[in-house]
Amino acid sequence: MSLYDFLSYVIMPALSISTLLVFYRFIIGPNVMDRVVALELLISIGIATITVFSIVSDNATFLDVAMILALIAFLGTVAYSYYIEKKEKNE
Amino acid sequence: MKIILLKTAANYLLPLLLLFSVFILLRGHYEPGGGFVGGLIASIAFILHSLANGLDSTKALLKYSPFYFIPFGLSIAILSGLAPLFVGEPFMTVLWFENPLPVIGLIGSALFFDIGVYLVVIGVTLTILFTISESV
Amino acid sequence: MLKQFLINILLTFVWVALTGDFELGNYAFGFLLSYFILRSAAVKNGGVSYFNRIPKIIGFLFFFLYEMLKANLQVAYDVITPRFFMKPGIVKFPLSAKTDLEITLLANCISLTPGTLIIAVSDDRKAIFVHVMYLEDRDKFVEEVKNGLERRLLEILR
Amino acid sequence: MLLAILSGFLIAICLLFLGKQLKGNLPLAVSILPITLFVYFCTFLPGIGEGQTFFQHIPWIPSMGIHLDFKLDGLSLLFSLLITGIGSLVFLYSSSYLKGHIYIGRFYGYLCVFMASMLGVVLSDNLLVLFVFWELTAISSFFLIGFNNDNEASRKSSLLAWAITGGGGFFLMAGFILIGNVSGTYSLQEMLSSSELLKSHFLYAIMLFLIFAGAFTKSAQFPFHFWLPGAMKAPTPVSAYLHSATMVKAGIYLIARFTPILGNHPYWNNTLLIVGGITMVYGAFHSIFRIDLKGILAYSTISALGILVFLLGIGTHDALLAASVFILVHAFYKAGLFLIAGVIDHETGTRDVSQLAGLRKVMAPLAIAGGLAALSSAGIPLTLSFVSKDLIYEATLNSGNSALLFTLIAILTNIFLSYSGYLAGIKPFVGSLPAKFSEVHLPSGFMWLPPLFLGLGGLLFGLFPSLLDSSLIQPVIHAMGANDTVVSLKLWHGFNTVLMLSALTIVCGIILYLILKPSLKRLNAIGKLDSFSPQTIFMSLAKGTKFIALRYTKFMHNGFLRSYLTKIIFFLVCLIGYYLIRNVDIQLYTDKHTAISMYEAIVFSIMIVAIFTIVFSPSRFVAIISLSVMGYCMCLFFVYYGAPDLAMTQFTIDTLTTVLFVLVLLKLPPYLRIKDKAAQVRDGFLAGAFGILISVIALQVLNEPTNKNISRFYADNAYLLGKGKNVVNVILVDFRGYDTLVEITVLTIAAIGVYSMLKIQSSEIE
Amino acid sequence: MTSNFIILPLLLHMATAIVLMFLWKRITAQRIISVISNIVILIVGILLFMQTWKTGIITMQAGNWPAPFGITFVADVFSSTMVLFTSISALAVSIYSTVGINRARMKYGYFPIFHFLFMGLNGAFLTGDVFNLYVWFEIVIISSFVLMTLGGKKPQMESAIKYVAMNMLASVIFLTAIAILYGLTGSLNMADLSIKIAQIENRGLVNITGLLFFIGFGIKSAVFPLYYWLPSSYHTPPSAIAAIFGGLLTKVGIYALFRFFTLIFIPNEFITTAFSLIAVATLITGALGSIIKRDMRRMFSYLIVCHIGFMIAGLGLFTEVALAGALFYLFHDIIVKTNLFLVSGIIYRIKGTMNMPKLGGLYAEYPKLSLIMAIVFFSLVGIPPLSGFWPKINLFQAGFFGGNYLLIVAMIIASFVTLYVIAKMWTEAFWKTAPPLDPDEKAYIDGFTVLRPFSKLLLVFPVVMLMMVSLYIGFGAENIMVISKHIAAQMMDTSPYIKAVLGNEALNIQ
Amino acid sequence: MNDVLIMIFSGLGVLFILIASIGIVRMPDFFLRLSVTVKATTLGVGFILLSTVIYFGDLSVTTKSLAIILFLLLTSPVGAQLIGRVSYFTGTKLWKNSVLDELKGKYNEETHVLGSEDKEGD
Amino acid sequence: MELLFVVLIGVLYGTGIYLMLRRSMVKLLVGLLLLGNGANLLIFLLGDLVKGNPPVISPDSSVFTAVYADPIPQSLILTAIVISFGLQSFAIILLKKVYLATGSDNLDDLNTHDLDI
Ligand code: NA
Ligand code: NA
Repeated sequence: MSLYDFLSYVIMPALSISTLLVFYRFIIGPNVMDRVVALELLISIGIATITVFSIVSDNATFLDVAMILALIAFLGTVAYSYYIEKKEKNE
Repeated sequence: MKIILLKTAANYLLPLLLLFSVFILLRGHYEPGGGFVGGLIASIAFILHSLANGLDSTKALLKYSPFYFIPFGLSIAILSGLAPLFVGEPFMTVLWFENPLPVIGLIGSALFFDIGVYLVVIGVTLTILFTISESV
Repeated sequence: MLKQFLINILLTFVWVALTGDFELGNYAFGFLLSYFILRSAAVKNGGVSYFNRIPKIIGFLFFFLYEMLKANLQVAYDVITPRFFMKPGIVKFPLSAKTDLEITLLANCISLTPGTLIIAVSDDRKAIFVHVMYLEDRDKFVEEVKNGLERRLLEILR
Repeated sequence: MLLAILSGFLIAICLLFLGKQLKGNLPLAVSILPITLFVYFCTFLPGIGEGQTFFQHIPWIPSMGIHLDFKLDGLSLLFSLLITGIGSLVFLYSSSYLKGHIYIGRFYGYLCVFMASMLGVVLSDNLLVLFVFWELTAISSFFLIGFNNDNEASRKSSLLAWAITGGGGFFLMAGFILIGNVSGTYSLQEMLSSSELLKSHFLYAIMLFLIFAGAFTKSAQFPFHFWLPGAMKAPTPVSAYLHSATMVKAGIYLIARFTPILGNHPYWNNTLLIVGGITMVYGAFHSIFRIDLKGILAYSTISALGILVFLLGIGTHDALLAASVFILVHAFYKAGLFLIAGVIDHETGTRDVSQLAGLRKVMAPLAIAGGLAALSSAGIPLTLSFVSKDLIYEATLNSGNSALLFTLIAILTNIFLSYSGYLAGIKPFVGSLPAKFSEVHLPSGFMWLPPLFLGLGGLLFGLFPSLLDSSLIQPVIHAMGANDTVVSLKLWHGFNTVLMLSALTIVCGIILYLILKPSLKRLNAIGKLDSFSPQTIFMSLAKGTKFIALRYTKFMHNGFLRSYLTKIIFFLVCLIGYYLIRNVDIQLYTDKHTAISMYEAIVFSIMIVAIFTIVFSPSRFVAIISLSVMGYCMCLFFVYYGAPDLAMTQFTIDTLTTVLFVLVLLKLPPYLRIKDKAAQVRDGFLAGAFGILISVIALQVLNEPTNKNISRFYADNAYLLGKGKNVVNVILVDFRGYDTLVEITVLTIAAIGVYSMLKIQSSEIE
Repeated sequence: MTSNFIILPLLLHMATAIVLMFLWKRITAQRIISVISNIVILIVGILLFMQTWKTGIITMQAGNWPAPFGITFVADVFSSTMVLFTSISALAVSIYSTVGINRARMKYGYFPIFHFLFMGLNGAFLTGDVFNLYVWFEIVIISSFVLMTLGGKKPQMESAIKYVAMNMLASVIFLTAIAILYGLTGSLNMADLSIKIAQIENRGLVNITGLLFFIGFGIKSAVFPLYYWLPSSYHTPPSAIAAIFGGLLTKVGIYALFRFFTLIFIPNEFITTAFSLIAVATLITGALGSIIKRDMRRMFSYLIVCHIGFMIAGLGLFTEVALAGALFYLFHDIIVKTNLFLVSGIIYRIKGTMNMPKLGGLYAEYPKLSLIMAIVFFSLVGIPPLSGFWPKINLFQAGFFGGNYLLIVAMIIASFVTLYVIAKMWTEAFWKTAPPLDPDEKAYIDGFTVLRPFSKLLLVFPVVMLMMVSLYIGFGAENIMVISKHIAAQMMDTSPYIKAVLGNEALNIQ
Repeated sequence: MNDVLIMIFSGLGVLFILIASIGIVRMPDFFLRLSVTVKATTLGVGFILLSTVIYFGDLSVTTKSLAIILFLLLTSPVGAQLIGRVSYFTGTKLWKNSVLDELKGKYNEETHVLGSEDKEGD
Repeated sequence: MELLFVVLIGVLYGTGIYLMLRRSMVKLLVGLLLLGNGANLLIFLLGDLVKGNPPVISPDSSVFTAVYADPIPQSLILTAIVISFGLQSFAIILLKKVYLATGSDNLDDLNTHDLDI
C-alpha cells in the first residue's frame, strides 16, 4: 500500500467519517453551545483534512490555508461566546 | 469580556498575528496571500484584542483612528498606479526595481499597491467593527 | 526592556523560520519588522531569561506530552466502550500562579490534559474552576495538579 | 418670415422676465408689434394675388430633415392677416381691458408667444416645425386660460384645454411622422407630389385618424368640443383672439392644408362631413340655451368650426370657397361679439344675457358694433356674411347625393346661429335699461373701437366683396388644391334657391329670437343632457383611468418587498425558462467531469444539510452558525480544487461576517417565524424553479468548450512579465489591478457608510 | 495627450474623494474642493469628448497589458458623451449641494461619497471589460446605498432596505451572467467577447446569457417589471441626492444595456420583441403610477420609470434611427431629471412640503424662478422645441417603420400622461393659492427667502445651468442628434470598436 | 521509512480525531463533550501536522506546521474555557452522575463578577 | 464532481431566493449571502474544475509544468467576495438601524410609505 493510497483510502475517509459524526452533533445540538463546540471541532478536522490533502496532492501551498484556519477560527469562538454571554435569553 | 485567559492570549496573539499578516502580505506575489488576506488577518488581530481588552485599549494602542488608514492606503494604492505615468506608461503599469531585495524579492509598484490594499482593508474592517462595537 | 528585546529576537526567529530564508538580510528585516510590530502593539508581558530554563522547559514538555497521551488513552477507552466510567465534577482549584501569563499557561495545560477542563477563572484571580471527568477524590486531585503541573510550570516561568 | 415669428418670442421673453417693470403705456407700445406685422403681411397681398408663393429656407436640424422652411401662399396669408389683424385689435383692446392689472406684462408676454406661434403654424412648410408651433399655441393657450390662476375653475379649464389639445397634439405628431415616413419628406410643398402615394398607402386610414385627432381636438370638434366653453375662463380678449378667431382655426388650417395632400378620398370626406355635421348642429343647438354671453359665443364658435370642417368635408370647389370666406367672416363677427361681451362684462360686471338690456342708451357706439356683428352672424344682406352664407348653401346644394340632407343641416345650424348672434349682439342693447346699469358708461376707445372696426370691416367687405376675391380668396382655395377656377365674389346673385334659403334663415332666426327668451330654466333643462354628454363620458373615462391606475399601482407596488422580489424572480424564471426550453437542446454529458471522491461527497452533503438548516432553523443563532459551516465547506471545496487564496479569503471573511452578525444581532427582536403554509409552498416552488433553472443553465454551459487563451496567457507570463508566481495575486495586483483598486474603494465606501449611519444623530438632520 | 487621459475623469474623482476623506468634517474646505474638482472634471470631460469626436475611439490598456489580457478602457463617442453629461450633472449637483445639503450630512462624508459615486459612474462608462463593469456598478450601488441612508431618518431607512435588497439581487444576477459568459468564452473583454460570442454555435445559451444580463441591468434601469425599488426609494433622500439618483443611476443601467446589446449580444427577434413589450409595459406602468401620486417627488419617480420606457423602446426597435432617438433621450433625460429633483428641492425649501394639494402660490411668490422651473418641466414633457421632443420623433419614425404600433400607442399615452401630470402639478403647486394651514399645524417658514443672496445663487445657479443645457439640447438638437446618430451608427457597426481595442488583426481572424 | 512514519503519525492523528468525534456524539453532557474534543483534536491535528513535516522535509513547512500546533495549543483551551464559562453561566446543567459542583453560587448575576468564594450577603 | 457542484449551486440559488421571500430582515440578508455564495461557486465551476493544482508556479520553475486551475475565476471570485463583504457589512448595519427605527424584524412593517400617494 503506497502512502498515497493509505492517505486517500484510509485517512481521508476516516476524517470524513469524523466530520460526519461531528456534524451530526452539530445538527442535533441540543443547545447552541453544543453547536459552537461542534463547529470548532469541525474546523480542527478541516485543518487536519487540508493538511492531509496537501500531502495527497503533493502541494505544500495548502498548508497556508490550514494555518489561516487555525489562526482565525479562534475569533469565531470568541465571538460566539461573546454573543451568548451578552444575549442571554433573547431567542 | 474581561476574561484573563482571553486577555492574555489576545495580547500574545496580537504581535504574532500582525507578523503573520505582514508575512502573508509580502509573499502574496509568490504564494497564496496578498494584501487582502494580510489586511484581514491584521484586523482580526486587533478585533481579538478589542474583544478581550475592551475597545478603548485597542484604540489607545492604535494611536490613530483606523479611519485614516483608509485614505492613506488608498493614496498609496493610487500613487503606485500613478508612478508609471511619469515614465510614460499607462496607469497601473507595474514598474520593477532592477535588483531584487532579500526576503521580499523584486520590488515593484505592485507591492506598494498591495500595501495600499492591506492598509485599506485594515482601516475598513476596523472602522466598521469599532463603530458597531461602540454603538451596540 | 530586556524582555521586550527577547521577544523581539524570538519573533525574528519566527519570521526567519516562517519565510525559510536564512540570509542576513532576512534576519535584519525580521528584526526590524518585529521591532516595529512590538512598538506599535506595545505588548506588556513578562519575559524570561531563557537559557537556564531550557532544560526545564524540555523536561516539562515531555512530562506534559506523557500526561496528555496517558489521559487521552483513558478517555479514548471510555469513549469507545459502551459503558461510561466517568465521575465528573467541577473543582475549585486555588491558584499559586499570579501573573496573567502564569495563569493562562497553567490553565491551558490543565485544559489540554484530557479529563480536565478549565471552565472559569475567578475574577479575583485566586482560583480556577476545573471540570474533571474522573473525580475520585477532590483533594487528591488538587494536590496532584499543585505538585505536578503547577509546580513544574512555575519553575519554568519564575 | 422667421424674423416675424421670432420677434414675437423675443418680446415675449422680455415681457415675461421683466413683466413687473412694465407699466403705463408699454402695452400700447407692444401693440406696435402686431400692427407692424399686419402691415408687413399686407405687403404680400399683391404678390400672392398674382399667384406667387414666397419661400424661406433656414436649416435647423438637417440630420432629421427638419428645416425652418416657411411658405407664404394664399392660405397662409389669409391666416397671417387674421392673426396679426385681429391680434392688433386685441392687443389694443387689452391695454384698456386689463389696465392696471399687476400681471399685464405677463399677459402680453403670453399673447406675443401665442401670436408668434400661430404665425409659425400657418407659415411653416415643414411638418415638424409646424408641430413645434402647434404645441406652443397650446401652451400659450394654457397660460392664458389660466391667467386668473387663483380661480379654481380657471385652473381646471386651462388644464382640461391643454390636456385635450395637447393629447391630440401627440396623435398629430405621430401622424406627421407617419406621413413623413411614407412620403420621405416633412416638407408640405414636396409632399404635394406624394399625394397619390399617401392615399394608396395601407396606413392611410391611420394617417387620417392621427391628423384628425390633432385637428379635431384643436378645433373643438364633437366630441372633443367641451374644452372650448371652459376656455372662456380666459380674459375675454383672449377668448376673442384664441378661442374664436385664430387658434381654434389652426385645426381648420391643418385640414385645409392637407386637403390637396390627403383629401379627396372617401375616408377623408366622410369623416369630415360626419364630424363637422354633428359639431355644427350640436354647437348651434347648445348655443341657444346659454345665458352667459361668452357661453353663447363659445357654442356658436363650436358650431362655426363644425361648419368649416363640414365644408372642407364636402370638398368641392364651392365648398372650399365657402369655407375660405367663412373663415374670414367668422373671425370678423365672432371676434367682434367677444370684444363686445368683454366690454359689457367689464362695465356692468355681468355676462348674464337674461339680465342685460338697454345698454345702447349708455354705450351707443358699442351697440352699433353689436348690431353689425349680430347681423353679420345672421347673414343679413350687405354684410360679408351674407356672401358667405350664400356660398355655403351653394356648396351644400351642389354636393351631390346628400345635398338635401346637407342643406337642411346647414339651414338648421344657421337659424340657431342667427338666434345666438342676435342674443349676443342685440339683446343686451335693446329694451329698457335696468336701473342697476344706469351708472354704466362707455369705456376708453381702445375697447369699443376694435369691435366697431370689425363690424364696419364686415360691412365694407360685404359691400365690396371683390376686394377680396382675386387678391386673397382665390389664392386660398388654390392652396387647397382647387387651382383651376377663377373666383369672383358677388353680393348679389339674383333670385335663386340660395337667396330663398338665406331669407328663410334670417326670418326663422328672428322668429326664434322673438319667441325664445334666455332664461336659467332653459339652461338647466339642457343641463340635464350633461349626464351623457361627451364631457361626462370623458370625465368618467378619466376617473376610470385614475381608478385603474390606483389599483394597478397598488397591485404592482404594494409595499411588500417579498412581493416585489417574487415578481422579479417570476419574471426571470418565465422569460429565461421559456427561452431555455424553446431554444436550448438540454443535454447531459458527464464524460468530461471529474470524479467524485468520498470526502468531497461528504463535504457536499454536509453543506446541503447546513444550507437547509440555515433556511429552516427556528433559531437565528443556529442559522448563523450554520452559515459558518457552509462557508467552511466552501472553503474546503476551494482547497480541493486548487484555490488556496480563495479558501483563505472566504474563511477570513466568513469569520468577520460572523463577528458582525453577532455584534449586530445582539439587540434584535426575536427571530421572525411566521407560519404561512400557502406562501411557503408558493415561494418554495418559485425558488425551486429558480434554482433548477440556474443549475440547468450551468450544466449546459459546462457542455460547451471554454477558450482558455487568456488564462493561459496569464499563466505563461505571470512570472516572466508579472514577476510573481501566484498567478491569482498577479492578476489581482497587475493584470487586473483595476478591479482591485475599485474593490478597495467599495470597501472604503462601505466603511464610510457604516460609520456615518451609526454615528450621525438624527437630531442633526433638519 | 496620452491615452491615460481616458481615465482622468474617474481618477480625478477618486483623488478628490481621498483628499476629502482626509478633510473629514472640514466642510467648508470640502465644499470648495468638490466644486473646483467638478469644474476640472467637466473640462476634462469636454476635452475627452472633443478628442473622441475628432479622432475616433481612444483606448487605454491598463497596466500596459494588451487587450484582451488586461483591462481595457475605451472612450468612444458614446462613453465620452455619457461622461460629459454626467460631469455636467455632477457640477450642478455639487454646487447645489453646498447649500442644499444639510451640514450634518456633509460632516459624515457626503462629499467623498458623492465623488466616489461619480467615479463609479465614469468608470462604468469608460471600461471595456465586463467584470470591471461589474466592479464599477458595485461602486455605484454602494455609494448610492450610503447616500440613501445618510441621515438615518426612518423613511430613508425603510426604503433603503428595499433599495439595497433589490440592487444586491441585481448584482447577483449580473455576476451570474458573468459566470456564464466566462464559462462560454473564457474572456471578459467586451471587444473580444463581441467576436467570441458571435462564433458560438449554441445561440440559445448565448441569448440566455444576454437575457440574464438584461435582468441584471434591467433592475438597475428600473424597467417593468423590475422597477419596484425606484418608487420605493427616490422620494426619501434629500433633493441633491435624489437628483443624482434620478438623473444618473438608472441611466448607467441603460448605458450597460445599450453597450451589451449592441456590442456583445446582438438581439434576435425574440429579444427585440421582448424589449418592445417591456418598453410598452414600462411606459404604461410609469404613466399610471404618476397619475395617482400627489407627492411631487413620488410622481417624478414614476415619471422616471415611465421615461425609461422610451429608451428601452430604442432597443426594442433596434434600428439606427431608433437607437439614435433613444440615445438622444438618454442624454436629455440625464440633464432634465437631475434638474427636476433640484427644482423639487428648492420647492421643498420654500414650502416645506412636496405634497401638491398643500403646495401653492409659487408662481405669485417667485415668478421668475417659476418660469425657469416651467422650462425644466416642459423640457421633461417634451414640449417642442425643448429637449424631450426630438428623440420621440426618431422613436415614432422607427416605430412606424417597424410596424410596432403598440409601442407607438404606449409612447403617445406616456407622453400624454407626462403632459397631464406636469400641467396638473403646475396648476396645483404654482398657480393655486396656497391652502390655509390646519389650525394645529405649525406654520412653515420659507427656507429659501431667509438665505443669504449668495446661498440663493448657489441653489438657483445649478438649476439655471442645467436648464441652459437642456435648452441647448432642444434648440441645438442638430448637434445632439448628429452625435446620437454617430453613436448609433457605431453601435450598428462594431468593427471600429473591436479594431480600436484589439487591433486590426482581430477582425481578420473573424 | 519516511512513508511508514507518516502513516503511523497520520494514523495516530486520525485515531484521536475519530475518538474525539465519537466522544462528541456519545458524551452525555455538554462539559464532557467539550472536554473530550478540545485536547483530542489538538493532539490529533498535531500528529497529522507532524506527518506533513516529515513528508515535505522543508523548513518553511516545518515552521508552518509548528506554528499551527503552537496556535492550537494556545487558543483551543482558551476557547474551550470561554465556551465552558458561558455555558455554565447561561444555565447548562451538569450530567446527572456528576459528583461535585464547586462553581455553584459563585457568580453574581447582577455585577457579572465571578468570585473565588461564595457570594456574600445571600 | 461537476454534478454535485451544479446541485449545490441550484440549492444555493433556490434557498437564497426562498429566504429573501420570507418576512424577516435577517433572513433577507442571509438569503442574499447564500445567493452571493452561489454566484461565486458558479464562477468557480464554469471556469472548469481542476483538482489539487493551484495556479501557483512551483518555486523552482518559472512556468507551469503541470495542469493548473484557471486563475481568472479565482481572482474574480476573490474580488466578488470582498465586494460582497463590503455590501454585506453595510447591509447588516442597515438592518440594525432599521430595527432601531422601526423596532421590528418584520419586513411587512416597512411598507408604510410605499402606498402613500
Ligand atoms: Na466547459
Ligand atoms: Na466552461
